[in-house]
Amino acid sequence: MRRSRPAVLVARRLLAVPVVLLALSTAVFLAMRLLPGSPATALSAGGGQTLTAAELSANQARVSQALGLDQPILTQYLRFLGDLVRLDLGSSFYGSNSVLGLLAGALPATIELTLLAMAIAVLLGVVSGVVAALRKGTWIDASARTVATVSFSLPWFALGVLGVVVFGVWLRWLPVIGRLPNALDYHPTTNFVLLDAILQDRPELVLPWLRYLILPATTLALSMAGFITRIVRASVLEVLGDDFVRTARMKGLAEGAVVRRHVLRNSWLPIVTVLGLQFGSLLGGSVITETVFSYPGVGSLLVKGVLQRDYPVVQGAALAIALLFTLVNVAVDLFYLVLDPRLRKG
Amino acid sequence: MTDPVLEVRGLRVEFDLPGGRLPAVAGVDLTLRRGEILALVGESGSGKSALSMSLVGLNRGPRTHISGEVSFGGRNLVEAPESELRLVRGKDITVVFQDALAALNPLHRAGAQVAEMIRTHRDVSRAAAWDRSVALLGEVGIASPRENAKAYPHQLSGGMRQRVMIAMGLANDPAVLIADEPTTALDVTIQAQVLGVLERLRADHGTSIILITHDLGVVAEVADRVAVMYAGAIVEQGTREEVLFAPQHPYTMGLLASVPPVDGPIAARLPAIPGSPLTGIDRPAGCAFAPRCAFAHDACAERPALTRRFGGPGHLDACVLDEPARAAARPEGSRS
Amino acid sequence: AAENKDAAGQPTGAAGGTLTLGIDATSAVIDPAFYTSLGDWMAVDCICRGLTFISFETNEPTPDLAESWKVSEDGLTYTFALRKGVTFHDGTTLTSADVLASLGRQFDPKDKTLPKGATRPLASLGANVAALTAVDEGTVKLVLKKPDRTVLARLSDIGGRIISKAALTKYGADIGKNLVGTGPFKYSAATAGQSITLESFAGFRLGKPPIDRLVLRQVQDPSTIVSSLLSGDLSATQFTPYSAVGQMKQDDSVTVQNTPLGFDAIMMIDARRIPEVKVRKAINLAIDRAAIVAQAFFGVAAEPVGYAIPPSQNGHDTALADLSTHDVATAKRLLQEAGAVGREVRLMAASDTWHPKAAQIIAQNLTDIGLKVKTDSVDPSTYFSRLVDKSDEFHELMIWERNSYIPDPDNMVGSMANPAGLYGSVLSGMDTLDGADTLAKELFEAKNLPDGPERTGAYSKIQRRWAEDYMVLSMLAYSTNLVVSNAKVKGMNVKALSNHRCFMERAGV
Amino acid sequence: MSEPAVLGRRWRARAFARSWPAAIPWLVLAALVLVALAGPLLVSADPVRQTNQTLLPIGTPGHLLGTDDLGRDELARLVYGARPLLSVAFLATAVAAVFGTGIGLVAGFAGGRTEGAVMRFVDFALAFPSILLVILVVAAAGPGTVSLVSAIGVSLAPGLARLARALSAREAARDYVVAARLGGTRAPRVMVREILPNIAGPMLAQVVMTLSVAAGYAAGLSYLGLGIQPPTPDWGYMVQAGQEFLFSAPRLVVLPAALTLVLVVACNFAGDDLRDGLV
Amino acid sequence: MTVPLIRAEGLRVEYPGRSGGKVRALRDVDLDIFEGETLGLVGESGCGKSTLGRALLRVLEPAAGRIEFLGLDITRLRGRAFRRIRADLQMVFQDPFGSLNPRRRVADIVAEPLLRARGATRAEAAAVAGDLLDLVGLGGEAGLRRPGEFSGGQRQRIGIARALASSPQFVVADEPVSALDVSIQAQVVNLLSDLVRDRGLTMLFISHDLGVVRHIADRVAVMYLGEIIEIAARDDFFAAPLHPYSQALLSSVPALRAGGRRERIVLEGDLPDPANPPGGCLFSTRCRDVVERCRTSRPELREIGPGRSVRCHLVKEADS
Ligand SMILES: Nc1ncnc2c1ncn2[C@@H]1O[C@H](COP(=O)(O)OP(=O)(O)OP(=O)(O)O)[C@@H](O)[C@H]1O
Ligand SMILES: Nc1ncnc2c1ncn2[C@@H]1O[C@H](COP(=O)(O)OP(=O)(O)OP(=O)(O)O)[C@@H](O)[C@H]1O
Ligand SMILES: [Mg+2]
Ligand SMILES: [Mg+2]
Repeated sequence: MRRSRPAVLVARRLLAVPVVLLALSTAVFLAMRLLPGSPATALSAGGGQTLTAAELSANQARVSQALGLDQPILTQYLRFLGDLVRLDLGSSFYGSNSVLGLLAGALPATIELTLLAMAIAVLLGVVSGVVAALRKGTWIDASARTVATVSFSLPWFALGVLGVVVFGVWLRWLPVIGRLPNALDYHPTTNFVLLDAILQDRPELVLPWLRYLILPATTLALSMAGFITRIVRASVLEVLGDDFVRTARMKGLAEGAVVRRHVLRNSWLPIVTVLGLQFGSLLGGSVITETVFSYPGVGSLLVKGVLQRDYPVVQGAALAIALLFTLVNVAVDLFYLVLDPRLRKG
Repeated sequence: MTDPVLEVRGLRVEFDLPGGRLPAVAGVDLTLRRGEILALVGESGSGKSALSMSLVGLNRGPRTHISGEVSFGGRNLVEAPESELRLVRGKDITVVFQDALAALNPLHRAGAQVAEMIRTHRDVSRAAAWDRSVALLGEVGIASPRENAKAYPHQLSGGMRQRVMIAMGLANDPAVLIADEPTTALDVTIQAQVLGVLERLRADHGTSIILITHDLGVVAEVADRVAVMYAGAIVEQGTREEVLFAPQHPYTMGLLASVPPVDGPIAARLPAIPGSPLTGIDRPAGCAFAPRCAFAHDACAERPALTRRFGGPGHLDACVLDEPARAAARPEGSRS
Repeated sequence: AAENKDAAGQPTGAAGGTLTLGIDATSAVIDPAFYTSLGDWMAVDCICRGLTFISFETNEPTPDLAESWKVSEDGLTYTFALRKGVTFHDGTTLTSADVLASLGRQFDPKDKTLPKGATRPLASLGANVAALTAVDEGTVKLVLKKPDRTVLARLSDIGGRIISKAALTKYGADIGKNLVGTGPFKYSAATAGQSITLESFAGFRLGKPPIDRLVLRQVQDPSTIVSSLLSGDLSATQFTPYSAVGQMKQDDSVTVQNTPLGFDAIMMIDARRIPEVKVRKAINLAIDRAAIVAQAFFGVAAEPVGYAIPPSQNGHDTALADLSTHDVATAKRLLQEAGAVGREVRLMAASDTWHPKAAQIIAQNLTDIGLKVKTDSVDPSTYFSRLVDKSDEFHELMIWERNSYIPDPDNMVGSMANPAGLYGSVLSGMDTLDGADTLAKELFEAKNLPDGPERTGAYSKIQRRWAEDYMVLSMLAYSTNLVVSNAKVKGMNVKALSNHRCFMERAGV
Repeated sequence: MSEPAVLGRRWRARAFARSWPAAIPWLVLAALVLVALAGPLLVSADPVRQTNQTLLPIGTPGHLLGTDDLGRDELARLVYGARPLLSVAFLATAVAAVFGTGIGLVAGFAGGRTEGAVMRFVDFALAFPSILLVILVVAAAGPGTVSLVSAIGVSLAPGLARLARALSAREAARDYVVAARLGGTRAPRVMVREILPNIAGPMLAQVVMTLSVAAGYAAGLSYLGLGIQPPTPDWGYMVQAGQEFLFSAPRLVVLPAALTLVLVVACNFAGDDLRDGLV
Repeated sequence: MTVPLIRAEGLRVEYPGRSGGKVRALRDVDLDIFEGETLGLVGESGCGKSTLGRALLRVLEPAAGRIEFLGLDITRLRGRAFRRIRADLQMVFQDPFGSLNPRRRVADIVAEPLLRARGATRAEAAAVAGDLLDLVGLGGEAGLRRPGEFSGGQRQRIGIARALASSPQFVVADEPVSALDVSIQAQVVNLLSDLVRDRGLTMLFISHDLGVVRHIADRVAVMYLGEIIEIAARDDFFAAPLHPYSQALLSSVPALRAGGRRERIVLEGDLPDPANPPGGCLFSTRCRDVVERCRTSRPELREIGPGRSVRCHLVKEADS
């Protein structure tokens, strides 16, 4: 791999963000408009009214006009871009909720979910990956690898449904829908519950929040953990074969110190890259998981938007997901700088 | 200069490979004396590294079988448990590896890597260890050691990295320094610098050095004694003068002859040893060099011991040829 | 259960607590003039009440905000006397101005309080309104152009709900986020895609509801609905998948409510694509409705013995049972006569709830009589658009349903048999068939007859002609939205809930 | 996608399935493919024929695995249901392999601007949860084998392109490629004859893993109702349809779900095995 | 003198640098290589030897300068015309492992240039390949095997056979023996020098190893930081190198000589970073004899005797 200077690297990454987002929103814009079914039709017929055909088409025409859907696609697209430049994501066709407002509510929920999932996955994955690598060739290694491969293959929908049935219905240990119990009367400030618990001095929020979060987060985390196990194992094995590990042993360091000081820290580099990339698949998984758990994040916003043909919401949610992903990867690049002096200006 | 620091008897190192067991070191006897530079020469795969790593158990593992005796300070290191060996490694016996860029941890500062070596074996403060490591870097000839101690390995040049490795090797004033091809990756101009450092060390600290190399020129420059390895065994051993300028073994002779010099007469053709070195699992029962030796005969079917034959008192070889045959084997270009 | 009807209010359930209902979706915009989801309209139900009220426990419009009304001889003028001393959630008192503002915005497409894209469900009534005036503070007069006996019923529907004029003035088109009515619950908070939270209103006309809080929570995945009912995360929902009925019945922690069969499961046949009435009849005769009831609805349904009017409504007439029989032999014969054996027919259905299963059964039935069937299952949001697109390639046989939002035969037959209506023209192309136009006149007359045998007879006549002459609508079953509630929940109006109406003023947890 | 593990070394396949545990996934895959190809010859029951003998339990004579809610033979449905999933997964993987390898090969070989542009695009494609785009595309184009295969295939191609680019850039820097150019071999031939065989091993391992992702997507899409249309049996759709009977007849979910899982897991283990076989 | 077989004029090669800038690896090199001679090219690692070799063969596109082959400018030649010329220009590589495609049979590897560049038929190519493999001492049946089954020295022979397949006139041998064992090096050096002599080849022989260069080369060129700093006939050079760097280089070579050790000129410091070279004479940072002028003005490569050029301000005085 060719290495560039870090500042250049990060700058290039950041400069690419708008390009990526533009391309993405164009793709989503087009895909949405290619979908059969029009939001105007759904809105026009709303609520099981007794309509004549003439009334329906009149409604359709009026609604289309109100939503700007009667314009040619190019005009719609240019207007969409113009709004985008002004950071105006428009508002939902269904009611005039501003998309930014919807995202402000949903994004923190998704970030909480994915971060916790990531944390669980990293913990499980790193521990089992390191142990498997250090015990390479033993039954511990073999079983860790098998479990990892199986868990890595589990489809999210199956896992989610299973979790709901087992923990929510059979055992009744955990709540299965939503984000917080209604009785708590939560009025978000930042919509990050943990942060709000501190800001609003409401420690009683934390436990219920965790109880609601743990099942969807674990669902997401499990398949990711399998993946991380594999990566970590491979990475640690690779580092274990590196010459400087032999140097560390030559120094007379105890094995524990060798692993801690030399192996693990060096193994992080490839792991972190992969984690950044995997965050994308985690976001994809959150779309499904949020739907299964009726969890109010960007994923369920997006799915609902697609189902209702609510173009502005879909575009906004897709942008948010892509932005989140890109930023995480920029963060990974920055993290790299911290971790790897070879990338710093030398 | 005569008391032995390290004595190796019947050392065997074998690796389990998919096809069987590879005898990388097939029964080696060797003595390292105080303050001497002993050069271990041989071609790639002849077992030089395997031999030296096994001295301090650095290549121990489930697929490695080490047997024989390495006596150091009254103990047999081959049998010593890992916990005991750890105390020897880095303190009494240290190793300088060939590829310094790979052998240094890319994420740690040069000075910190030297300091870690110190703190592993001595109870000193972080700051003291750092100061000492700066001093050591100065000692091995790194310019402005205070700044360069803060550099990461990738920021140093090849020669400087190799010196960091050497400084690390010296950190605890070891009795034995094993330098595994410390200059092979370096240019001749830089190689000259590093060899200078090694020589000075020996002079200043009285460290015994095992210098592993396949460059006979390097041997000629710095070694006191030389052991020539072929296919896991030592085929000739003696002082530098004896081995380089009065070689007894046909392999040593061939090797010496095949190196074109930078001065003296130019041969029309280089005298070459036919065939190629043994590296596989299958080894002949007798002399390993016999298949390439123009003078091999029936007696070579048995493995010759390494003993004194026609050389000086300490000049040993493992060849059954008689004196005239050896004389005939000596190629024209050979300097004697 | 003994249910409290006392206006003074002795709640039967324990006081306090939160009731959580599962809903299909919410966009957090709660406005009678703007349809976004069934769930949002359930919130309108709770917040706003209209001049009249139909509880679905009976089908008669009863006085609500109008204490009484007078209808003129010619059936054109309705004079409503408003109830006195009814307070809105914002503290204002109900007057005729509120009524004029609330209904007026539905009639006038240019009204400033309408959100973008509002469809005004009362608009079609508005087309028939000559004048809406306030006689005085407490009296409102509505003058129609043509008589319409269903006005009282339609005013009880969502579109007719009364909003505080003060609030309308204050919030304008944002009223959907600040709805103020006179209902038992007042708006508290709503988050799009998540939930709507309502607080009980102490000043409710019939007394403070027993529960403190009503939460309408969006739950979309069928298996999540089932599991959250079982886990108690949901108190009740009418969106329970039919397939869960057996399991729910076995579980003591939940109650499967026995609700009236109020919706029609139907299959529209496009006469433009299948022009021979014999073929359309053969298709109708081929359908094994018993299998659909058992396998698509898991028994939560009945065979459609009264054609399009379900048993829960006035006008249900079992004499029409022969219009929905299963007769394979005749079907085959008709097909043969029409020379249509082996013809390919296309069938489409939405991909949710009972639709795909019914489609598979019908496909099998039609195969059995000698047709070749191609099916397409379509995601629900696309489905409606394809239904109203008469050029769609699968626009031959379409599985669909109709809920009785207003329990009047006009709401079912009146809308579906009207050749100019959506069903009659766009969906089935019945308007292209000879003599169909006269159905409109017959429907108008039947609509304006007083309830009773005569009206029933009129509707039966219309339906027989509709089915026998045209057969563009094949009835599949009567069913209901399956209401399941937590065993602790008492006092809900489950009949209303099964029709997506949400009257929770007597519910307790 | 643990590129690091593959990238570091040069590959030589020591063959695959070198031990009996390693042979299991291959046997399983072979068995599944066999069932998909020849299964219909083995079962006599009609997988779409509805009867009124609904929800018969496992072990009923004549219906080894019972019947489903519409009285159709479950064994027959499972056997026939293998084909849509496998064919979509295999075809989509083939599409992804051809495009991904092709694009990556050219990018890695050409280097410079071409490479930069291609990789920018690939990064962009990877920057978005692909399952979502697949859902959008399939929803827009309508379900069907062609749209499924192309949507899944195209969405999986970038991942393979990345690996192919990295591998081929590494190979392109090797001297044998320079030698081929010096010998007058033209670029396309160099790519196909010199580089491709040298990246084929790691690519193949990744392709087998990709097969598992494709199978997961295909099953997921038909689970969402965007796959093969009923009544044609299909495992993903069977899971979704059977979910209604999770409590009363769990086999209707468990059997197709387990088979899907077995397929996906087998692909992953097989890919692992291939990768381990590279030296 | 006659027209050189290969002439480079002002040849410049730049690589993309780490921070977006350019690293100049070849600084306007002028070089003539005459028919039938072997030119040895020496210098420290990273000084640009391989770059020069590859640029001459147009494996690398130069940023400036021109390359002539028998007087014909081939710098911008493309397509069919270039492919024909290319067959005359071949290379032997350093890495015996990376330079042979492990997936192809040896016979195919050797035959490929004949098929592609010379348009031979399969049969012809196969015959020639067999002969070549014989010639390099492997035997024709070796063609049926793949490179993985050969040792390093044997592979290098295959590489040589391939380079000779298209009967080139000019061969660049880029450190062809440095990856080989000492005892094998001699075999390969012998093979190469025999072939060059027998076939009248012209060769650019790149090496670190001054001993090998002395053995095989007719003339020697020394590079430093992308420049040629000295060119001389072999015997002149080894008898008395003129450039201070050449002197240090030669004296650093550890020699197998009995008795005491040689006087070494130990150079301080390392090769400067090509991305920011020093001003003036590029060697001025490490030169023992440096004077003020060296730091400010850059010396030219001056012809100071027949066939002998040096790039140093001080040489005139030092020489005579
Ligand atoms: N860990 C190991 N596992 C298996 N085989 C090994 C291992 N280490 C070394 N060998 C083999 O043992 C033999 C001797 O290797 P060794 O590294 O000692 O050679 P060397 O003389 O140091 O060669 P070089 O000059 O290339 O460093 C070689 O054939 C090598 O392939
Ligand atoms: N592909 C490349 N990209 C960037 N820089 C390069 C590249 N190849 C070589 N360089 C740089 O160009 C300079 C000259 O390299 P070159 O390989 O020609 O040196 P060399 O004399 O052949 O060295 P060696 O003796 O190590 O083979 C070096 O500084 C090197 O780092
Ligand atoms: Mg070694
Ligand atoms: Mg080079």
